[in-house]
Amino acid sequence: MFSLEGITTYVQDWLFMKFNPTLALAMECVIVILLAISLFAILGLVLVLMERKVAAHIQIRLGPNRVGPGGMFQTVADTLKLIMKEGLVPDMADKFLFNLAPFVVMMVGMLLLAPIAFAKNFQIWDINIGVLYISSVSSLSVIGILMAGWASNNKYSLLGAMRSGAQIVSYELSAGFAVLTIVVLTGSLQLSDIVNAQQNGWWIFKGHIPAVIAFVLYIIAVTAETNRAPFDLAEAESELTAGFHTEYSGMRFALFFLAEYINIFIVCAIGATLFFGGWMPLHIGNWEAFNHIMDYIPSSVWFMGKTFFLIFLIMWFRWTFPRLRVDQLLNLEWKYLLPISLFNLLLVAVIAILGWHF
Amino acid sequence: MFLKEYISEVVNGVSSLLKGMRKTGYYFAHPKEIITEQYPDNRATLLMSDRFKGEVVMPHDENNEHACTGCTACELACPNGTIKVVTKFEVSPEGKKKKAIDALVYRLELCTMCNLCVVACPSDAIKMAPNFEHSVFDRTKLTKVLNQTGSKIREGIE
Amino acid sequence: MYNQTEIIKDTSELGAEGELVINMGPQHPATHGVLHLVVTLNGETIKKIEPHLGYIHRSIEKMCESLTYRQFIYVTSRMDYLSSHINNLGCALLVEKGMAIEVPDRAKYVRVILSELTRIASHELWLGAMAMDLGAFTPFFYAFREREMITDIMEDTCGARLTMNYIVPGGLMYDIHPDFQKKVKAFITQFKSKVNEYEDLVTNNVIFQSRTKGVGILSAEDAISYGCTGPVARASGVSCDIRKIYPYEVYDKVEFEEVLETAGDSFARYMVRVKEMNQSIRIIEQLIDNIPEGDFVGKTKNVLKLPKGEFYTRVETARGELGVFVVSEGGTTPHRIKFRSPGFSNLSVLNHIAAGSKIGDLMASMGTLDLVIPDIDR
Amino acid sequence: MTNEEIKEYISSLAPAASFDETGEWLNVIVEPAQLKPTMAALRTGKMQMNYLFCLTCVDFKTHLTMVYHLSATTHRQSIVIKANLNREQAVIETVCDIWRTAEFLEREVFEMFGVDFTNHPDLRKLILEDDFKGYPLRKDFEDPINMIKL
Repeated sequence: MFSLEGITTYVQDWLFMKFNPTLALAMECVIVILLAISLFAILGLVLVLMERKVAAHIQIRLGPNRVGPGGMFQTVADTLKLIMKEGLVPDMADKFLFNLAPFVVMMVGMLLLAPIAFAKNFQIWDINIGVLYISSVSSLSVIGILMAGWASNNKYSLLGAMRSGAQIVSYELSAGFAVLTIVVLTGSLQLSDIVNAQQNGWWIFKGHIPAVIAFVLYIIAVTAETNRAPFDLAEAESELTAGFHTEYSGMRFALFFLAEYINIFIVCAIGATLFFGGWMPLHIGNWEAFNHIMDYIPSSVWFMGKTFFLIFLIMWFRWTFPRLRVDQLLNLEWKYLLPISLFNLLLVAVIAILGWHF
Repeated sequence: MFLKEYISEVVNGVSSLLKGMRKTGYYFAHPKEIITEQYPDNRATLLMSDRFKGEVVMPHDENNEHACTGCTACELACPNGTIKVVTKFEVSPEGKKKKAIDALVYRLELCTMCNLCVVACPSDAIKMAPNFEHSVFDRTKLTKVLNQTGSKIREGIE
Repeated sequence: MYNQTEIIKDTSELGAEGELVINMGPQHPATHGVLHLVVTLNGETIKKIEPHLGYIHRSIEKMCESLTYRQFIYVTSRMDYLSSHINNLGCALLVEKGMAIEVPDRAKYVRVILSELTRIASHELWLGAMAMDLGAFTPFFYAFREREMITDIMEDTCGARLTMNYIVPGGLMYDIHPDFQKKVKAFITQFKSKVNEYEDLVTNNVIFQSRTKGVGILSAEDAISYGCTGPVARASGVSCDIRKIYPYEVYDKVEFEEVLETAGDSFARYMVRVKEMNQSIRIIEQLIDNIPEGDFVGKTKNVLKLPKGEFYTRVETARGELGVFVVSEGGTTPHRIKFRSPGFSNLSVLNHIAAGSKIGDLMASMGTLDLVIPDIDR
Repeated sequence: MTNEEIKEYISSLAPAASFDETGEWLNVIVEPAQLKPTMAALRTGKMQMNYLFCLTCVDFKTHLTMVYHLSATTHRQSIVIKANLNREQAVIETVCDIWRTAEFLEREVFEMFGVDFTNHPDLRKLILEDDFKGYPLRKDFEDPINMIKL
């Protein structure tokens, strides 16, 4: 059966056969880095195009349709434009921080790629504290945004960055609690364990009510964490023109833009892993025939399908809802999401102890 | 009850959001509702209303004749000085002197398409045409002479 | 490098300790044009808003002093470009009143139908733009789909989509298009079937409601004192519909309700406009089948001369009361003309209703004031 | 109230006022010094004129005339108050503490006609740039660059 698993083992065997172990490991690292960077580039292009197409169809428009068949190369053209644009640095800005900020945001995205299982046995680093690693690293991106807002020497940027700081710090909590419910159900922080625990059914089905509530909370929280509408206060267009990246142009702006989409991809990939079984095909109890048919679909397709479904969901939110106000945003977290997720965690703990889940 | 209110608030809020998502989801799933007009491509089938006020033109018939007597009513009616009528005296074969237009200069860049000149014209010599693609590379090209070269006034129009 | 104190000579512009002065506009996504607001902030809270106008001031009042009574009507289309037809109507009414010109019934009916269509088109655009101010992009396109049908009707009959100039003193410039009634009826059917979309997407949306309810509250006394008119004042419970109080054309023959709300907040202003669209549909439905046959323009002299004196007319535009005040010396051009534009008075209330609220509330308050900048600047 | 009653009432407020009934509404011409008390009495007295719907100035070449259109939301009766000002030294007291809408309208008249409103809280240019010279809506205003004579 075609699978990414075969390719990785083949490459690894070949490298270890030809070279000594240290060199082989170094070469593997280079390959992984190259793959990660190219995945970034491709994901950026695909997701931006997807966003524009989804937005267009929701808004009864056609969307980009000039460059290439069906507008396929529109984002490539946009990228070329952004690369060729002059990157302006405002006068009296803190040049070092100003230049550093987009890279900080970008690096956080790259670090988060490590524990994600893209397919069966296709994972960069199966760390045993995977979930903890994800929640700790993902909150680093706020530093990049604060840096950008402060260094720009622009009042709009500063306001946007401050909003973003308050927002990410608060929503980190309920995202963490939503993830914890799955950890409670699985009993492990390792992502491969979590995926394997969903062999005979995904958590969203097996964990029934608390898992569904956790999933809803998780989607809301990560939408806020990635600064997407209806929580896009950090770059609220009608209020702060472009928020923290008002002063950025050219390639630096492109990095922020790319990082936004990479972050969406990562949070959706994690959501898919936790609630929808990652690369695990859809298995229903003891329907052997059905399960076998599902197994024939490659695990990478399952993973990507689930992730893109969640991405679509988040895009759907963006093009439907108005934006919240800054105090309502914090109200929503502290008065609604946090109590509900605490209660949900209690519920899930009871269920896990009594073994009420399937 | 506080808890009851709290729960109903959450449920109502979420259901109102879902209603909105159902609407946008409907449009996403029904590409037939798309209303985009692909303008430069659909030029051939683009329907402009026949009354659309795009520019002032002077219709000429097949004998290269127009109906303008050079009375300057349009020039007086124009609020912006868009139209300038340059008249000359034509000598008819019988030796009678007759006023006629030399040039009806129309400056498109000043025109606001208010249609007052067309209403003012006593002999219906000018009218509005539905052409709206006016962009040119040189501003001087926007100053047009509406009567064609060698044209003359149609017989019987005073 | 130069230091900051050299650039900013007048430090009073910087605001006091703990204050942040930001210039919102003249190019800003939410000001819908070239409005310049100097906003003094304390964190996220607004302390003071000071509008600076004039970025699109064309001195229409001065221009009109050199235009004849036939010509000056077209300029008014450029004031409040979203209700240009109603502006034109106001000016034509003034000339007709001053010279006692008889207007045929057919022209009156068509003028009113087109006025109401203009009002719906203006409110549709406002609805989309206001939702966009609050961060919802999609309703804009749905609203524009219906608005497009109106502009098509306008294009067929008036020959222009925005700056119509279809009205001349004494009637209409030319007769209505043969398809006019059919198209208007098609629009009414379409509008009625789609109006529930706004309710799903905007009105009932919990985020939208929490963004607008209790935001930018304007009391009835303040609304009158600030000279607010139109939906802004009606949302505070001030009855000020010129169509009801001083009926012009055939508004006294049709049945419609003056929409009044009492809350005076942004949501009330929103609801007034949405309900007003339905009332406009009601007016059109009553008139569209009953357009009398006959002339479309009354008899007028070739050269219009207003007698010496002062004249004032008012019409209800989509934004409120438009007053046209003309001082005539008896010539062919006005001696002095003053447009009492609804937007100017509605803007003056902005500091009053938005001070003390958050930046996000400013968008809701400003959006529901429905500002059209050329109308304010003239 | 009939016009006669209004005349009587205003005469009691401002004895020097003259009246003109040729137009649509009753025109009252008061002395500039008398304007403020008259207006205040019209707002708070038995007339209850709470709605100032138009405030402007007219340049009659010999003098400037301030025109105030007043109405009430209760009885809907409108009157016009006028005050003639000297062109060289146009000074009048503000009414923006009576009707808030006057604040912006008076700022507009200030820059367009050069009328100085005493006691106005914030009399600055609203529409024109700060260093603009001249009063554009006065009849003798000339701007050879931006004004095109046809």
